[in-house]
Amino acid sequence: MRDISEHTAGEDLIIKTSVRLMVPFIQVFGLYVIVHGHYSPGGGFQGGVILGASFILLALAFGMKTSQEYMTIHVNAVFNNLGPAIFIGVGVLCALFGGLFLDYSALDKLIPLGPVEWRSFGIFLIEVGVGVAVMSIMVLLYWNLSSGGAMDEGL
Amino acid sequence: METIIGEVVAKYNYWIYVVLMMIGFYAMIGKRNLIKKLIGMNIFQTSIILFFVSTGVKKGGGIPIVDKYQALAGHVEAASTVNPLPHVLMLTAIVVGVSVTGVALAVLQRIYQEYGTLEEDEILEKLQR
Amino acid sequence: MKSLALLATLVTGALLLYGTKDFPAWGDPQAPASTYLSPVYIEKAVEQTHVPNIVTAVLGDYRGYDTMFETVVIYCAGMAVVSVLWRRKEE
Amino acid sequence: MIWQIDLMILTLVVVCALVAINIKDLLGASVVFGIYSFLMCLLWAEMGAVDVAFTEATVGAGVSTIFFIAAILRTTRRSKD
Repeated sequence: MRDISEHTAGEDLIIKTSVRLMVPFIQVFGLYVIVHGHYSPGGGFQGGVILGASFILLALAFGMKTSQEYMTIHVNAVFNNLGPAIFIGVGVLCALFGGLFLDYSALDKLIPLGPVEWRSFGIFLIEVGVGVAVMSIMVLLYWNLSSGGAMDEGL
Repeated sequence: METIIGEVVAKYNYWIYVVLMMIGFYAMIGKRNLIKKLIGMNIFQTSIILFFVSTGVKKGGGIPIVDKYQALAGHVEAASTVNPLPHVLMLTAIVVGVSVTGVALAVLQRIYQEYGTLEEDEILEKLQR
Repeated sequence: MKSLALLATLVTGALLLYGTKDFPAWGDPQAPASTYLSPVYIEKAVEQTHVPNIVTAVLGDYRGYDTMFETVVIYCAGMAVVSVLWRRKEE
Repeated sequence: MIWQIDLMILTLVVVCALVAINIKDLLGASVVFGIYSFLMCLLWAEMGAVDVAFTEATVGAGVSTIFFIAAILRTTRRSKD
């Protein structure tokens, strides 16, 4: 039983419990939106923003330190660079296998699935790249904006 | 008379987009608070995106997700699906817009640390001293 | 100052309203924007990429350059925010 | 496309835009701007642009509002106009 005086606004039991329940489902939904973007509305941007929003929700409910336990600043920095690197890497790989830049059907020489199937799969690969980039950049923007650049405390 | 009603029914959407753009434009050049200017910029941007998306609308057209097997058999007509090209262009425009908003808010925080206010006239006063 | 801003807004709005006179009717299937390139996308996208969502197909394949540089723009925004707001922790 | 729903949402959008730029409290302005984004998302879903509507619902109404609120809490809430 805690004293009422140490009960601050950021430590509400209902908010903490509901966020703890909601965050895994939000992340699964974000992954679903990324991988199911071929058949329904969705894709890299939307899924990446939903994944980033789950970390922002953790930071809102438990404080910025807790969200940085799940995604540390170094992991975030790696993801920042990994997203555009996946995208450009797929394009360069296409060029290396004899096609044009970002012409995914050239990757058929790597694993023979058929050029049309490779175009579908190449779109999936770059959606993953976009999703990773958008997720980490949104979390980085939130950390910086809400703590004034120190990335240690704040909202 | 009937031509005027036909004109109104055909064009009222465009007129409301122009009204939204005017609201955003007035907030950008008339308001003195910098965050108000930023909200005005977002309204301006949204009205332009709205205009672009509305150029792709076809009356009676479905959403741009087609049935795979019907499309492979060649049964999809262009007139029964809305134009997907403006959607693609505006999808990137929205995400670039939120990046621009983030950078602008970061610059606003630096301005507040430096001058202690977000009002344009007070900042100009402090700059001249 | 405010009246000047209002005047500028009204003049711009009047010009744009005058410009809507030449637009095609709203929702016209024969509008110029809907007849040039997009029928090709709608009819050929599934056949060429096996992706039923045409927006994803155009975004990822036909306009891949656009999306790539858009990702680079987001990356630059993140780096810009870090470099604008960066401050060292006080020891 | 039902023109009654269309006209109603367009009116609400214009009202929300006017309120968002005229309200004195900046926190209130950003929340009203979030409502504006949701109405805009509804308008796009009604036009058949489902991908754009989804993006606006996540980016414009979700993350953008949070950025505004975070920046306002680091700076000031008051505004003179």
